[in-house]
Amino acid sequence: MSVRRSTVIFAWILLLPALLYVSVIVAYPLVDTFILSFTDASLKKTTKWVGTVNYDKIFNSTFAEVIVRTFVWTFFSVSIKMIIGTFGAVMLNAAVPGRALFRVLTMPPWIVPMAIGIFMWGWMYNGQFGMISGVLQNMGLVDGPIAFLAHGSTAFWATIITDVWIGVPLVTLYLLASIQAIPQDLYEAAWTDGAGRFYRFRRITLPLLVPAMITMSMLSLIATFNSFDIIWILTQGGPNGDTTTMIIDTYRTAIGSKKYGEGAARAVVICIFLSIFCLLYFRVTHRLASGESR
Amino acid sequence: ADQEISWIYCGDKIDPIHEKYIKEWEGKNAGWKVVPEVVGWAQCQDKATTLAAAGTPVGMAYVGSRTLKEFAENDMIVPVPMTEEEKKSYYPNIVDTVTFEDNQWGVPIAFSTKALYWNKDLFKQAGLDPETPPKTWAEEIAFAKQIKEKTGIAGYGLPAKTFDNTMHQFMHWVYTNNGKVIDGDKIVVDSPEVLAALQAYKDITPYSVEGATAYEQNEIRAIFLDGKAGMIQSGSGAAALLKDTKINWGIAPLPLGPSAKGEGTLLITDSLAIFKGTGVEEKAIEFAKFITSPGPQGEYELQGGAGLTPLRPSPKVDEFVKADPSWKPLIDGIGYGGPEPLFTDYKGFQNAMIDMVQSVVTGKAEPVDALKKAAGELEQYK
Amino acid sequence: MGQLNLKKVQKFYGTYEVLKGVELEVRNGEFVVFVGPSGCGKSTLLRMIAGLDETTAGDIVIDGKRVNDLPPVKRGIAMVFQSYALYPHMTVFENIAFPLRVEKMPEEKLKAKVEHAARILHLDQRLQQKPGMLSGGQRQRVAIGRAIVREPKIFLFDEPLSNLDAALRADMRIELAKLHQQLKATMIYVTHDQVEAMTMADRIVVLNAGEIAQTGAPLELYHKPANTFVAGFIGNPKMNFLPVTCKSVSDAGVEVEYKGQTAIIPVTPRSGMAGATLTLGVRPEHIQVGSGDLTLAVTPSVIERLGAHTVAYASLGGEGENYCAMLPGTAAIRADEEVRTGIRAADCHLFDENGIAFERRAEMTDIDMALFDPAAA
Amino acid sequence: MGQLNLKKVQKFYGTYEVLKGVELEVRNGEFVVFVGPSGCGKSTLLRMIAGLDETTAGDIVIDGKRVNDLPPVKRGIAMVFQSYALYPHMTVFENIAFPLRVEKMPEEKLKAKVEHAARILHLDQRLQQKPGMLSGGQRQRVAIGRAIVREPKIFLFDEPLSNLDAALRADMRIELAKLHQQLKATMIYVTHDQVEAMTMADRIVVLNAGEIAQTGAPLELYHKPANTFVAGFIGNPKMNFLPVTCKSVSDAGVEVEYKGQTAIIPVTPRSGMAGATLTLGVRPEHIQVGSGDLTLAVTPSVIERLGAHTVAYASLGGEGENYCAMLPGTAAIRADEEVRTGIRAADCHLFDENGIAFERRAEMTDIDMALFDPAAA
Amino acid sequence: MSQPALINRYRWYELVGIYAGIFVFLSFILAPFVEGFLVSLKPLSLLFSSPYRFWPENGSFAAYRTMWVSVPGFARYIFNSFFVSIIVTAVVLALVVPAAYAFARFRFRGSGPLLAAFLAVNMFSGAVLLIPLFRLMRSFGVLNTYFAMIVPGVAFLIPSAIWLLRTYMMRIPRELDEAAFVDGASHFYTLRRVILPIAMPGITVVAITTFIGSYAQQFIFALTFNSKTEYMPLPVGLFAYFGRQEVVWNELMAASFVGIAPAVVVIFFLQRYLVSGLTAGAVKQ
Ligand SMILES: Nc1ncnc2c1ncn2[C@@H]1O[C@H](COP(=O)(O)OP(=O)(O)OP(=O)(O)O)[C@@H](O)[C@H]1O
Ligand SMILES: Nc1ncnc2c1ncn2[C@@H]1O[C@H](COP(=O)(O)OP(=O)(O)OP(=O)(O)O)[C@@H](O)[C@H]1O
Ligand SMILES: [Mg+2]
Ligand SMILES: [Mg+2]
Repeated sequence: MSVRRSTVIFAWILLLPALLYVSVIVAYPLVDTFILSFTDASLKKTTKWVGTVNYDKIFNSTFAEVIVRTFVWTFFSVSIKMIIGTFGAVMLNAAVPGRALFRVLTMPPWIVPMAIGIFMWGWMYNGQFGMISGVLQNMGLVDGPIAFLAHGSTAFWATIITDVWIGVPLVTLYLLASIQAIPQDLYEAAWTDGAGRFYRFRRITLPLLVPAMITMSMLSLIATFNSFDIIWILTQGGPNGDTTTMIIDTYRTAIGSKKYGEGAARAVVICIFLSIFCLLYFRVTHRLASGESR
Repeated sequence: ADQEISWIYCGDKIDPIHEKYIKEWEGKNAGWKVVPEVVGWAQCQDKATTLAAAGTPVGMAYVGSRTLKEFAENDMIVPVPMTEEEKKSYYPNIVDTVTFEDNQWGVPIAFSTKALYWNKDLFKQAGLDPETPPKTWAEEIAFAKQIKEKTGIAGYGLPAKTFDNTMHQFMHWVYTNNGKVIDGDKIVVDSPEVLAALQAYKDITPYSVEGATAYEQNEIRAIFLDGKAGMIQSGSGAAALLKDTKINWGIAPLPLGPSAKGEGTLLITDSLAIFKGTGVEEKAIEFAKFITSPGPQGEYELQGGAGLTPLRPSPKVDEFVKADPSWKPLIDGIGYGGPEPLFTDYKGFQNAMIDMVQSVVTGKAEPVDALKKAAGELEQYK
Repeated sequence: MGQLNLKKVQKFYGTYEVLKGVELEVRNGEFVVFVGPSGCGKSTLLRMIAGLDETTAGDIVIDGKRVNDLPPVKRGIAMVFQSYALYPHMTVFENIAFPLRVEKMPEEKLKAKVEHAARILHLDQRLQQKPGMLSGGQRQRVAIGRAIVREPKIFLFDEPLSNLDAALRADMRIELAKLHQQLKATMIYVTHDQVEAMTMADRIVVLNAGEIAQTGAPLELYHKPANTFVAGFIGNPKMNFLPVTCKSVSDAGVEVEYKGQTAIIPVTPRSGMAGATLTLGVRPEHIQVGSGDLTLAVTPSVIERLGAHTVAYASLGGEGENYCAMLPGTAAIRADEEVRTGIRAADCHLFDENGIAFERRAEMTDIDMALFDPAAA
Repeated sequence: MGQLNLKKVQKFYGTYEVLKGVELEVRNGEFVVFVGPSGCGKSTLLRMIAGLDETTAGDIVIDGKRVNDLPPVKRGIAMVFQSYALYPHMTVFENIAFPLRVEKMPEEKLKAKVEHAARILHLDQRLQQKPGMLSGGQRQRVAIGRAIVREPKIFLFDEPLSNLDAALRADMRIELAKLHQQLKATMIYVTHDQVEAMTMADRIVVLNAGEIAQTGAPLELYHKPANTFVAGFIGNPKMNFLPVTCKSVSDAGVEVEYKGQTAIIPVTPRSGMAGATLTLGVRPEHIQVGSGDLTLAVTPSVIERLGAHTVAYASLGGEGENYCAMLPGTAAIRADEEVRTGIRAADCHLFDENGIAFERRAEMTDIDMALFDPAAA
Repeated sequence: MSQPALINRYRWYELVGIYAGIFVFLSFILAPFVEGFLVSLKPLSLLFSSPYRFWPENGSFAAYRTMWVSVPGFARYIFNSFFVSIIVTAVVLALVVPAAYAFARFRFRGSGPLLAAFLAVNMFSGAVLLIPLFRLMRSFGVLNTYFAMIVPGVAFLIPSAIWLLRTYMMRIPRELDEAAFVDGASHFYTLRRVILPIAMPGITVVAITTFIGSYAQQFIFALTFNSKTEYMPLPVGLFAYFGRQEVVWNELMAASFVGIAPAVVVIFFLQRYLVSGLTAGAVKQ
């Protein structure tokens, strides 16, 4: 007993600094936010307890639209990140000359301050002076300039692509590392049986990458759901609110309109959504991971 | 130790003229220090608000005058009453931009108006008289159409990005048609005058730069500078930049709508707001008035290129306009100009206006419906 | 057909020569085992035959065709990996079916084949399980199943049993032997387990530092090792080596002297040997208690009683040479008590200064020569 | 001192009872080996003795003191792990010195101790290397060195040799035995290798499903297994079991019938056995070619020729019972050719319906009884 | 170097395919940088000109010179970023290493939910918590100091660092701890002398990711909690190139490239570590 208890005590001692730190710096504001969500806090000096009024307001008609849009946006962003990340990881895994350099070249989007990366994309999307529109025009593929951020549908995808771009390096690196952890003998066995490169990828690499992809997509899901800067800098949620996600809406309410109470309620809703999502995810992960250990 | 007046100063660095006058004031007021904190334009207003909301207000901050009502109603700033004499020193209507419930809540420090710029080369190419700018919306739309059809280049630059400026640009149209958004406490936006403006937006969009909703004013201006737009409405800054290009350009008062009573423009001012609860309010007011007094202010705003319109008439301004006639339309509009509407939740107001404009520009809604919808929304922000 | 020819096969890693010109011919249907100390190049050679590693020089010929540049599948080989290399995400069925899926075999035919293989390997009940749920032996069989369905000409095994525990290993050994009889395919098998090599092989190839030390039927290597390396490597416990002096050479054999005793070892003599220092080899299991043609009194320091037999370890003189005897049953000897041990001259092996064996003669009649015929074993 | 007492030691993982009340007494200086099938709880028991796993019920007593709640170091034990658990970032010296550093032993004394241990283990030349550069056997010795310097009362080993290859394993076995003689400390050793158990143990503890099946000296287990489990577990190849019928019981032993033949097995008889179905056990190494007290004609399906002996596998009748004989040398038998094999009644074991052995009598005189005395072995 | 194994030998069309794939992939990754770089080369007056020309006329590196003049504090911003990031990394490691070890090794009541709770921290974005955080920072009295950026920065980098390091530590064989335990080492001694050195590659990876997270992405906290120009980090400093009328785009881009150069250099030398450390297999002895 005593050995066991001293172990548990030691574990808590190890955890305590990080735990204390996070509770003070994050948990406290979290609780504060939670309490705030039941008040009419704003710039006013006095705040009143208003019960669930803020929550009632959330579920008006436009917010439902925002929720749906957020899910769609997140879904596409995470999926595309996974697809491009997997593609990149597979390409960078190939034993070809120069791959060390290629790997380094994958990382800049991750290293550059996010705002700068987004500005660069803003340039790219610019209809008059940007690279994409310019190149398309020069190649004669389109007649006039296309302002990608001007139209609801293109802006929606443009913000997604920028989000993908920022998230892809980490996904790629993680998946690359996971690919390299797949035992070489599986490939040799498949090759011996005549499986070609693509077949090996489809039947071995891909399925064995699934657990890593799940982990990564979950981490990426949380980040994407809360992705703020990209949309804010590129479109501020426009045009016509076509890129307004929950976090943008929350920011507008809380920081823009200074309705701290309402904003806090929205933040709490986001957290609840994410928690449900993560729980589901853990379930799925668990099922997929079982019975596959070698 | 010295008592400090903290000042959130928007921009990349302190203007040397301000620096100079801060020194001067500090010299005259022993024991006082003005501590400016430079914050980028994009974040500076939010920062002042956050600090105040969190309970550590700054002494003074550079804010858009449209926020003053919100601050005042929330008891965050102190009034800065002006004497009649002070009021008179400004161009007409300017004091209105900081006035609410018969009190002044800030000291104007920056001012901008807009005028119409046109590209004479494009006019010529399109078979228009390069020396005749449009005087009415109808002409403006017709010219834009002709340019677009004849040259393939956009006739007009309409900015409609999700950005405060989109609301401003639209307000210019409202004010050149004798419209109003709010009258006292009444939302009067759903009027024929405003509807006409919105309809004009809809009409000119096909001849405007593709993707209006992607651009704010500086981006549209850049397109104009590149010769890729026939007309834009812009402030004084454009003139300064145009001088460096090969473009033949002209500047004229903003074209008028059918119900116009005279030239008009939106008067946008930025003010120094004095925050409540710092203990140095008195001295801050004193400093704010000093730094915006005719001397320092005159020096500051007439540097040219900064895009500022002078706040007060003065012989120096007249001289200046004489030397550079392109200033004339910018100053002439002041007389019939209107202030930015003051709302308790001006961001909410701004977003509603932007939504309205965008839904018309993108063809998502008819002007009538968009206007109705906006009018309804605005009720909750006043 | 599954006939394999290795012609002067060489392998370099950088400048390091792992295989130094290996020459080998494997008949169709033969079961050949590669043995040798760790790092001698067994796996490398096998992987070269498979086509997994490149051949630096020399030819690999299968059924008369040079296959150096062909990928594994075109060589008609199948390989069973030491780690099994089962696909953890696929069921047993899919694992076995994998090579057939690659060939795009029609579903029905595929199913029949997989089920046939599963029956042979007693895996019928496991087809829907994943490898993670199987025991070591079952996994092993799945790996073999995957090799079987391809109906390759040549099976390659790299230490397939080394991950299993002793009991399972014994069972699998027998199953593999049966499988070989059933399929009659050529099999090449790498192991460092003596028992596996002796029991399964038609022919054993002993590799030493990248070279073939000897090739032969198991008992041929046991009874007639070509050199000290093979003599020491085959047999457990290891053969005892005694330094002897050659006294004379006659038709009867070579007369050697060890610590004053002489004995005539019945090997084909060579001339000019008198006076040379030779090495006498005798297997521990050929040492008896009592006297023999050579009699050694030793004091065992360690006695290992295994029930079925007793192993005694002693040191011979100061030279640090170890001497080991394996006596049947529960021999009445004790540690630290001197015992007289006898060696029959007929059981002895004799090697020259270079470690090359003299051809043994005397005991040839002892052994049923038919046993050398692998087909009969 | 290193005297260990296990009193009704139990271990539950959740509701699963891994150890079911183990009772054991280990004398100071004794070398005890735990054997048993995989999953029977050997490692668990060892880890409980070490203090790494908690004891659910019962007492662990070392030198008269209950140690259940003491951490390992206070129990005076040292443990050598199967994986060696060497610290990869430390030199051999630091690895061995680790326990002394923990005690904050003065540098000089520490150095002397480590070097002494290194000398014993022939690691003097390796002290500045890191474990990654060592061979398996050397790593093993470092792990032992780390255990030695602490001078524990009891050494615990969990399958320390299982990662080594056969030759190294044989060497290390002998070295460990010597070490035991040198240190005279109590050693408890877990293995599933028969040879290790038989050769190293003063006493073997056979565990089966969390219970002790039998405790005894190696040869005692070999010659007098208490039940079919131990009989089948000890000895390789496994003992053959034949179903027989008890005909009669007399002073000479029990008369049994197997397929018409009868034989009197010299065991202490029990009454009321007549007519019962018993199990006759005979070890493969006790079967001869020719006839015996019982003679069986069998057709071997597989013959394994290992040089030193030949193992034949046959099936007895349709019951699917396997029959295995280990014949000395190169026996003249062939697969698929019938051969007569004889069994001596004196070599036989007899078990009742519950698998409990009858006490063997006849062969007691055969074995040097002194060998049972572990001190003499 | 030896030749690639046969299985990795590519036919010419496969090579073409791979390089084409890498090209497409890297084009996507690098295109914005190309755009940004071209912008940095163009004189401000030519920035906005059509038709689109890939290679700028009159391109020059002038912006790389003038950027230091127009924002004199820029070198200081880079230094601040480095300084803050190094401290943040150090503090994160100091907190995370023990915590990750506890999560990796010990099962105790509440360890699962606690781990989830740590992860949940990332579910709230910092922007939403700004005001309560501000009050907190004020009550600590750390506003307008380096700590104003360090303190919240650390908190939001802890969760993912714990997650990564825990995964790594779970691969260290448990016997190493047990062996030390048997030898009488205290838990703390074991952590310090055994686990820490072995986990070094994993710790390095966490250090790198934390450093980058802090170096490049800390914007909002710096902006809100610090008012002193001399403490501003790089991302905020970059906004100094935003004037009221004009964004000095060419200098902004030039400054961005200059600003990330130190981090790129660091990454370049550590990339091998990064890839292998992320899932490095069991510790080899
Ligand atoms: N990729 C490689 N690069 C360099 N040397 C190698 C490589 N692969 C193997 N070797 C070397 O080649 C030699 C033969 O290796 P191989 O794996 O064939 O030995 P082995 O006989 O299979 O040994 P074991 O019984 O331990 O499996 C070894 O010395 C090894 O170090
Ligand atoms: N942490 C655990 N939780 C639940 N069951 C366990 C745990 N550890 C061991 N067991 C179970 O206890 C039993 C005994 O395990 P133990 O490791 O002692 O076996 P063993 O005799 O050492 O086997 P082996 O020879 O394979 O090492 C096994 O059935 C195992 O599944
Ligand atoms: Mg090998
Ligand atoms: Mg075990």
